[in-house]
Amino acid sequence: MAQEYEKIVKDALLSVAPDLEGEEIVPDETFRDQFEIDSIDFLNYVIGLSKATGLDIPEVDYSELESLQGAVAYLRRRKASMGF
Amino acid sequence: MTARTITYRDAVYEALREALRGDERVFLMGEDVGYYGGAYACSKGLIQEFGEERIRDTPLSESGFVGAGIGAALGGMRPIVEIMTVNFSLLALDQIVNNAATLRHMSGGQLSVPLVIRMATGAGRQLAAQHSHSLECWFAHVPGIKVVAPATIEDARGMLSTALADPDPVIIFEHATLYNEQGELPETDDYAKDIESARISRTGGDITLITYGGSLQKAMAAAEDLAKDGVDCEVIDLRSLRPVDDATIMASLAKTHRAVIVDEGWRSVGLAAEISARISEQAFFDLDGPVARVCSAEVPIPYPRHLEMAATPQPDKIAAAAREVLRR
Amino acid sequence: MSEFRMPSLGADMESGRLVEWLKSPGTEVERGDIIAVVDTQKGAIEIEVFEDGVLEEILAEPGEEIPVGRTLAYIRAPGEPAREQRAAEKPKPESEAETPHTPSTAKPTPSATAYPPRTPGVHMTPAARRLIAEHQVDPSTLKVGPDGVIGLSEVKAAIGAAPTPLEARPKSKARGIDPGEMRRAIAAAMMRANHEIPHYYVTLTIDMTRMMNWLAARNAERAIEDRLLYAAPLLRAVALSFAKFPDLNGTLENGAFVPADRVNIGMAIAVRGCGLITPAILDADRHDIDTLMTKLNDLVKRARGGGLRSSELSMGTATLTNLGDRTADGLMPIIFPPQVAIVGCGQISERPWVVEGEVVARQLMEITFAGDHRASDGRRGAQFLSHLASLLGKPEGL
Amino acid sequence: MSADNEVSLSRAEAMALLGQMILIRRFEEKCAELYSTQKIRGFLHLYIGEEANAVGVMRALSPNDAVVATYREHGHALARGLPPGEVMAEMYGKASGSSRGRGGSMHIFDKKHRFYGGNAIVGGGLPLAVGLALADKMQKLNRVTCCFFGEGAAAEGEFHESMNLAALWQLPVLFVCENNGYAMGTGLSRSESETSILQHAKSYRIAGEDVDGMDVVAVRAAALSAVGAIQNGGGPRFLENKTYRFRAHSMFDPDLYRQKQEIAQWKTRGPVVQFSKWVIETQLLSQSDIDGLEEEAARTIDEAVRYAEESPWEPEEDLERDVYTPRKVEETAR
Repeated sequence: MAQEYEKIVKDALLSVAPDLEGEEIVPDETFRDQFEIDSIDFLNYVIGLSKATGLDIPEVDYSELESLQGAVAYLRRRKASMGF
Repeated sequence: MTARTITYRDAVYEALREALRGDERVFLMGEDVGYYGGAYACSKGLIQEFGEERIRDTPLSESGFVGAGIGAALGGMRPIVEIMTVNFSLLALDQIVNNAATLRHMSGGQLSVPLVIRMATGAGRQLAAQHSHSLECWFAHVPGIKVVAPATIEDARGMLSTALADPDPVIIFEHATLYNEQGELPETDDYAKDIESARISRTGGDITLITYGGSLQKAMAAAEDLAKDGVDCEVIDLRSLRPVDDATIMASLAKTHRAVIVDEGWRSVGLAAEISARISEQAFFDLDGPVARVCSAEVPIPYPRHLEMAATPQPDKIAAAAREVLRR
Repeated sequence: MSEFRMPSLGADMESGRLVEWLKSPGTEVERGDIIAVVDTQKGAIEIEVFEDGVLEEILAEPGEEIPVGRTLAYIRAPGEPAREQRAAEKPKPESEAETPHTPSTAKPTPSATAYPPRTPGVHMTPAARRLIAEHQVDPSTLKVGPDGVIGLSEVKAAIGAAPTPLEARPKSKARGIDPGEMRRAIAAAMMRANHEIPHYYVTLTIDMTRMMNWLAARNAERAIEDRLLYAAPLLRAVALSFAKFPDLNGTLENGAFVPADRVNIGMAIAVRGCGLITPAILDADRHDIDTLMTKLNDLVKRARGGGLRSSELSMGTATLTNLGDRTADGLMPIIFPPQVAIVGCGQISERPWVVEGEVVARQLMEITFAGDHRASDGRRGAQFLSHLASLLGKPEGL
Repeated sequence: MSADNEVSLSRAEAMALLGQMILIRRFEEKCAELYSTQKIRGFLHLYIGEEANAVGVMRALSPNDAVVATYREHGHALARGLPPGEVMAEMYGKASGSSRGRGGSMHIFDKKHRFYGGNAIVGGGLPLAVGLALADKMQKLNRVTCCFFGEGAAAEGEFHESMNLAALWQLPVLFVCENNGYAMGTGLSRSESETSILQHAKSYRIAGEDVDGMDVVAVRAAALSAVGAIQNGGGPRFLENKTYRFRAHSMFDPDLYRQKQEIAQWKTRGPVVQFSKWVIETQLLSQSDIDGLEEEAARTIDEAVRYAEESPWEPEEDLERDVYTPRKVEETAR
């Protein structure tokens, strides 16, 4: 199941920054530190996650989605609370 | 608005007739303009209407009767002198350059020469070198005279009255191949046309074709040909060869960045060279390529048709030059 | 049987009107006889026949306008039997009669502008040089055309402007922009601007707390794709301020300030790995915040995808550069020539701030206004910032 | 053609005079036909009716004398001995024409025959003739330059300037004015205050005489005496040959300015008609001689047309050849 969430996060990120194709992502480091993602990119990334998972993600949760590890953990938690 | 289909020759005739009826001081003078009706039949019927006094056949004395025309203008008349073709004007160059163009300035502004000279010009009828010259640039070089080239029916009809109203000498060049051309002349009560500005005959954005007189239709044909492969030409009809309407030219260059000048005169020291120099002075930073010139080959125009065509600007050469400037 | 055709009677005669026949069918004719009269522009001309025989049949009627070369009548040679039945005669096409067997001029004409080859090396056209300067493109980064020339098409390809219909669409890279090229182009432009423009700087720290709370409340009621970033209201406030200060919104052209009649705000957008490009949002003062958000989003995508329009790149009247959150507090921006002003915003961060005499934590943003001293002075820049601050202070008013 | 003309004419001379006039007449008639079928283009000015002048004067000139003519110069070229085939090819514009096809009907040149061409500018040839004669005088070459022109030229400044120079410097030039009464569409009385062109010449102290331009024997006699006078250093001479063109000024001229009877009346005194009658009356020649000359002329002209038809066009690549003399002098291949 973790792989599935990881793919969703990577896909959302690539849709915003296609040039990151094939880049190594350090799981516990924020995307902004690794890849110069700015606020507009981040917003579109979050929108991508929301569309892919059907979850509505409030602004206050944004900070949890800033790294691969954090985002996967968040998705697993939200899905679990929905009885998946 | 109604319009009539008439020939270029009819337009010239109507302009002459209107001028003669409108002002007693106006009279027409030249070789065979009277009983013969004009070498190109532009004044046929005028002598029957206005009589020998105002439609004056002259002996073959170009220097003589052009000089006399200048004198009559000084004396208060408004002569229209017809030199059969620019080829014979060489015999009257002294009178035109040293008298007509110079008297006002040289007399400290006292004397005025309100004279109009009309001449046929250009090649295209296999008349060989001595009868096929295009020497408009010789006259456009001289300060003190205005030089115009009516390329359309409207201009052939409308330029004469403006020229006659001008206190200074005006030379009107009518390309010999245009007389038979037919076209629409919109009905109006005032046909007068300005004689100092150029006209955009075709708007376009990719390249500007600049030309005048007998070459206008060739440039338009080249533009149609180029349109087939997506090149959108702007065609400028200079109409006035002195003064030159720089503003219209430079505005077009600012848009298209590329220019081809079509001039039936010879390339060296010609009118196209003058226009090209003005463009490099005023629109240099707009240029995306050298200004091209399509002129007559540097040869006396030969008699055989295929050599005359080879020697003079043609639509295919204009299109080829445009493609070169467009780097395509 | 020989055909008698409308003769060419002059160098520019294309046709003639038959006035009358002077011989009737069946009568004898001799070489040199006048057979008919034709009217031309010059008047009526008698036309002669050039062989002996009998005028067999007349094809044209008086009054008809007949092109040169068309058959008018048949002449039966003496002693030739009369033809009972005559095949329908197709009139000979004029063109063939008009220019008998002159050689075709199909040979390729020598190049109309045949000049000796250019001096070797790369040649850049004047129009190309001007576009490069306007868009701060580094010339050394440009690709040279196959003919050794860098022209408008080459420059337009490099700055990603919509190519004019003429140029073949340039082979687009993944994102259409060569990062190395852009880096060098920006460096060259910045160097020139910094060197030539006498900058002055004024800074102001602005309390953005009310703005951020207002945004959070808005976003809470909105679906995720409609949520706003503070960049949108910030852009609107900056645009409205430039509208209020026309002497700061325009360009410097050969030493004289020319005020712009529109407010087009150039947005500094980072293109990963390449650096900054500043396409403008046109008439930014006339759009509401939601529209500006959509335009911003679209602009960022196109800037990175190489799809910017040349108008966007050349029509900016002033520029806004926003570092964004978790970056730095403040910056000293460089003006983009030929503009005369730029607004630089640092990150929004929580810092101590005095409100009604007490020190409290507030979300603060440091804004720096850089102006061209040839067009305005520090005092004017400071007035601009205080007006901007008042707008940002009342987000609901934007 | 006064009957008591005691000039004795050899049979050979009569054959030559009549033969050339007939050749020119038929050649010009053929040209009119070829023009109507567009084989000949541009302008075409025919010499029909004026043949006696070229034929008569040329008899008095020697091969190394020079001839300058006008755009109505086909007859002069043929009378001067230029090959009919080359003249016709030039009318077609073919590369084998007298001027490589570049000049056409109005510009026939042939250096071998010192035929310095037609000239389309009225009066344009006169100063050239004066110059050729000046060169002969300065190089002490006993040669004559003969300059043909129409009475229309007398209105041009170049006519008066040339007359004066020739007289002032006593140059060996024979001026032959072919006065056919009309300068293009304008009759002489409407273009000249003094309609006697000889009178103009006399005002420059140039000796000369009026000649009946329809009488080839009279023209020949006047030319012989004028050339003789020039050759023994008598300075320039002037002949005003009263003549008439039976055709319009050029092919595209409705000829409305001349009365039909006037034309008909002159035709009765046509040079060919008149001389033919005289040689028969004086039994110098027989009708079969005349028929023979007609057949020979017809053969020559058919041959000339065939030569012109089969001659090549000048290739476009040669367009700019001969604008300047080539650096290394190589014979420009005919």
